Amino acid sequence: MNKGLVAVLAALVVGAVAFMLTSEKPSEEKKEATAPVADEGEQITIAVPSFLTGGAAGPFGIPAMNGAKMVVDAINKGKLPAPYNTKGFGGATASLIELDEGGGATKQVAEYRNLVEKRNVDAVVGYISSGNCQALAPIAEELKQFTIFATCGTPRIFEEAPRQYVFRTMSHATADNTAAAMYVKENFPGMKGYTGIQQNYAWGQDSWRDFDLTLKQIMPNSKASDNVQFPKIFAGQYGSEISAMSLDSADLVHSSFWGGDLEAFIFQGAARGLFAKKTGVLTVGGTAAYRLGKKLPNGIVLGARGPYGILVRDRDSVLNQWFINTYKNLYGTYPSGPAYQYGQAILAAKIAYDKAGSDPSSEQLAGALRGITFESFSTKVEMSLGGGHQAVTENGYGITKYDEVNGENIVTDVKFYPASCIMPPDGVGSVEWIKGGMKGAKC
Amino acid sequence: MISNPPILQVRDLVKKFGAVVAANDINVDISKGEIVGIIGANGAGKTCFVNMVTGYLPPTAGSIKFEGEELVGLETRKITHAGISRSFQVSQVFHSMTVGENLMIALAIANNRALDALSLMDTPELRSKLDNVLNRYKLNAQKDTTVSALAQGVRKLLDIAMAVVSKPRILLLDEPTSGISVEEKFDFMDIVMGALKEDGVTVLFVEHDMEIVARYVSRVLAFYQGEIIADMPPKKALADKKVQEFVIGKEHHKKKK
Amino acid sequence: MDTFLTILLDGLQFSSYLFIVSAGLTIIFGVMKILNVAHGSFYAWGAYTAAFFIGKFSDMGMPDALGFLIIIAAAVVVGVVLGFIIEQGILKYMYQRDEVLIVLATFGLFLVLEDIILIAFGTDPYFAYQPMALLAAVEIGGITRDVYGLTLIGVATLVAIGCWWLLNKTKWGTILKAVIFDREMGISMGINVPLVYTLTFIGGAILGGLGGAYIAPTISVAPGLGTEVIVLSFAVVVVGGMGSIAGAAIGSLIIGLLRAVAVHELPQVELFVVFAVMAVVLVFRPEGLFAPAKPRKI
Amino acid sequence: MFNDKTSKFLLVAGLLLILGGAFAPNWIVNQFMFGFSRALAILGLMVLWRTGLVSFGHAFYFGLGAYAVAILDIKLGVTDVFLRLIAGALVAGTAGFLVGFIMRNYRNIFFAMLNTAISMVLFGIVVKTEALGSTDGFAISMSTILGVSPETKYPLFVIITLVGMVAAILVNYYLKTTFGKLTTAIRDNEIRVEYLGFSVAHAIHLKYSISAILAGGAGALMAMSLGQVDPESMINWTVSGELVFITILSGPGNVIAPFIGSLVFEVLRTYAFELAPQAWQLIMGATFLTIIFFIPGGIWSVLEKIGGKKNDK
Repeated sequence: MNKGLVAVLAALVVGAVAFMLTSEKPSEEKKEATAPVADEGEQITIAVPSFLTGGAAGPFGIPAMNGAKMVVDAINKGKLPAPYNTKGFGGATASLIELDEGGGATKQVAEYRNLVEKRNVDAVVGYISSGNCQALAPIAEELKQFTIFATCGTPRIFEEAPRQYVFRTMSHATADNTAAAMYVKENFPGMKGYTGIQQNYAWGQDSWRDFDLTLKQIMPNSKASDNVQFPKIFAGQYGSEISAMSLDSADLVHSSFWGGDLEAFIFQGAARGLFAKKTGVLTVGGTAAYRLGKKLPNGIVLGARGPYGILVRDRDSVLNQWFINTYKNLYGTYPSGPAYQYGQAILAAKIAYDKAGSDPSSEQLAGALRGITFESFSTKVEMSLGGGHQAVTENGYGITKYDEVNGENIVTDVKFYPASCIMPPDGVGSVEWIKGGMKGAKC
Repeated sequence: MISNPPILQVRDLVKKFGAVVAANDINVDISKGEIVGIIGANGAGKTCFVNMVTGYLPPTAGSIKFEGEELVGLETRKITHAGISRSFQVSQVFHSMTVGENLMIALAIANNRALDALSLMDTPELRSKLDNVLNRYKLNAQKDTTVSALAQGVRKLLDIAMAVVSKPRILLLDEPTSGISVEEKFDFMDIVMGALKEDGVTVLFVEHDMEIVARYVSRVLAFYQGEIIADMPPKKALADKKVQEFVIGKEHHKKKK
Repeated sequence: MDTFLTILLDGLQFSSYLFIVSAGLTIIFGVMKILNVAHGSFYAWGAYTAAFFIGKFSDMGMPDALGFLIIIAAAVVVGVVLGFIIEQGILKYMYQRDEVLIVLATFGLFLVLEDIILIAFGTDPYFAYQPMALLAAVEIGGITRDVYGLTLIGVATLVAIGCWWLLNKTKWGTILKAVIFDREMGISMGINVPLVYTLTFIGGAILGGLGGAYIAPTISVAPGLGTEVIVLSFAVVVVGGMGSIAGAAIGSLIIGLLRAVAVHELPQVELFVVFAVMAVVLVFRPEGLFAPAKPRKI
Repeated sequence: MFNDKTSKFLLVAGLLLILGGAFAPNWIVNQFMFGFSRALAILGLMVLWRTGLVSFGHAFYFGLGAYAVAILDIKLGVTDVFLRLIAGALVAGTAGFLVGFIMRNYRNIFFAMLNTAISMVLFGIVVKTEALGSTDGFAISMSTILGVSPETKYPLFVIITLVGMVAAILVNYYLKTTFGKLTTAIRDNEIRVEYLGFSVAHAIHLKYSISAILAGGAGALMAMSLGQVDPESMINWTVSGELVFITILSGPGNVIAPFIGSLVFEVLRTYAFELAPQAWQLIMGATFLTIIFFIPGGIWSVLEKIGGKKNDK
């Protein structure tokens, strides 16, 4: 090959790469070691695992990590609004260890052991993937390590076995799907048939099961499709699945997709007119609302796995407005669900530390958090299930609409369902509760 | 010629590669104890013949009988077990091992074909056998040299020694002197043929060098385009018109590559 | 009837995608005997480059039709640059060594390139929907299809015809075939084998980049998208016969169409299909359906 | 029989490690458990490598071993460490023996790729089957030792170390038998081996089965020490890549090498992950390339150079 040609091409590429590197350096790339506060006070280490690589990093992992960093920083400086305006975690300053959640559950187990036994962290707060949480719960118990799961959703964690050291500060997937079913019943009473597309693992399987079972209870005349799609997680292309759903007689499509898969599905579905013909129900759709802008079709039933993100943008409690404004100042966008969820989990850690006294053991921390009720940024959290280890909160849905005036997505017809309406009482498994006609539900 | 019953009996042997005929109806008997030279120009089908006898190439048609037993269809190693061995034009040895290790493996396999996976290779019994082979092939000095560091001639010697340790009754040598310098070639052949004579092995060897053929062989098979065009004692063969035209003449045109 | 037509189109569309991403892999393997694990990185880099510039140019108010040009440019630039750097900078020094070691080297490269993407482009996904939006949608067989997705079939056909023409109708094809059959023979015939290797690797890289660049407008271009592609294209190549273009085409069609049938009729077995085809081929014809001829040693 | 230098070193080092493990902090014991579990698989890959064969799909056997433990645990409640280990090795060994009939006919890149293909079939099946745990995999209960359930992981560490030690001594012995000596011979020249009267296919089949048994055992031990299996970390092609990486990193020089190599890998990964959570793959990949280019003999060759000709440290 001509050497001159090579030189030109090389120059072009160097130029292009330089252009890319300089023009859009993501702001969160900067490694800001969380404020080494000058006081000589106590120090604790909190490990925060989240997706930093892979398809889930952008829509989920990074906002989550941002939320955690922001709240840790504010707590260290004593800048949270009342009643959380005391400095530190039980007075101690926390440093935060960022950790990648990618690579599969087994790798996470190995890393978790390292965190606890080698790096001697005081608390582990985070995790997005249900697969990881399910794998880590028994390990945390084995190592007797105080751990708060932030976002992962599968109900199995606290229904399979009683836990001593593991907590989850948001409600589990059942709430997402019972609430979605109720919202559908209220807003689309004529719905005749429904189908779905879910990722092929615990999260997708559980989500569909709960949604399907609830609809069978509350809308017995609607019919579930035989061809529910379960593509592999991170598959990225859903052309055939969208065709199959388009041909299906169902008039509603339910999906528990999240992260990059969700965005790819919305794109491909919108281009194929899927959401124009059928009502879309996206239980984790909230993260897409700020990111996709006009590319998010109107009329989609959107959830955020609880009262977070776009669903609560108008709640004007001091805590919520502080969260939204601080986040927007720091990172340039509105906080989405994962940011709230991680922030909430960090807040729970602070509450536990504040209550447990100085230099607490994992037992003391667990004791402090077990069964309490606290006011979080956007909602009230009750640690009432799983022997006081599993939170319940309200859960809500809205319908997407692009606001031409402000050039952003908003949700209309937002409705929240109280926790007692959409979650089983303590000691009752989700499946048996729904199958048994959701006894004791107070709506 | 010796009138023993033939140890090797080749009948109507044909090998075709598509349109190319590498063996065209070959018929030949070899008697026990004969030293046979196979000559012919490049592509005449000599190596192909050796390959078929040793089972490396399946013939298209025909039969090869060794002591009355059909060889066609047998795998190479079965033919080795039966008692036929060969050396190679380009020596086929274990290049990252020493001469001693090469021969040890050959001896171990020859000694114990069922190969007991649990027994150590390095036994006193094999060691004494190894010394014997090293002596006979004058490889003592190179025992601990890695093959890749050996001179061409020594490699060929090793190649032949490895073929012989299984005590074959027929040995096929594929161009034993190729790659060996003119000064060394007779010494080399003296070592090899001397050792083989002791064991009374029937030898067939492919050779380009007519001096070697004239000196060591009792009978010559001249190949041309997959056929045997002459089968006679070496003196007669070298004087033969056809042989001169199709074998030796061609040889002189394209000597050495 | 609608279902049949839809399955056919879905299948062809997915087959086309599979073919484009696996053609480069199989060409490189056929000529150089390298299983290039970094092929997934070419795909990812193609997707990122295309998505990045489509977004940039659209923001600058350029016409969306430019997107198609960007896609081709991205594929060529990624292929030429990455292909050239990797072949000349690393692989060139390894041809004397065990070919399996080369696979390992490409595995190392894959790991490195994956993270360089993260560093260069960040973790936020990119969207490059403009070309897809531009071509809008049509009604076929009772459902809406995006025209962009359908053009994939055309692109794959072009790639297939191009490869066939190159191999069978040009002097280059003759040279390639000689090298594919026997490298030593190629050298003794006076062929400049190092140059053939460089150009082949770049060609394969361009195809890998094209796969990513062309698919970019329909997906969320996010980290990790290369990993999945390796698995799929590898499956195609195994089924079709390693190193055979015709094999890659047939392999893509078999897997693509069967998968489409599965998604529509029996979604539970969708992912099985790919691997079931592979398993069956492995048991009955381990060298693949179209194994290229091999030269004999000795 | 076992009185050579390598065996003696293994014996002493193994016993010292077991003693030391009693006083070491948990995380170090963990690293040794993970490292030594994996080393078992590397031992098998090393035998193949000496034969000139590199399998880019041994996660197939590693995964089978791990999943054998998981399925036994979940379906039958088997928790005994020895039963689990034997089951893992047996399942993988049987599979290896059967697959060996195909593999023994292939060499070089085809051998490497066919192994990948087989492993991917298993990956596809596991990922898609809810009964096999799908993408999530299974948690594995603590292993019991002859009916006793231990308080800590230390007993498991002792067992893993002993198993590794015994396996290394056996493989070392095997390499000195005629069969074992054939490894390099086959790599150097298959044609000669056939002409000597020995079946290369049979020899490769045996080595392949041995490597499968070892990889299965490794998977079983790994599953027990981690307490978790999932397809991504046990069967995916990247796992096969890792195994080969460690094999190259270790070097083929000696049966001790896989143990050192696996430990180095474990530590390297732990620190890469700690230092650069977003770029740890880059560190691993770059290390990999460096080893391939500049240290083709692996860590063992470096140790040999440092220690002169004597192969101990």
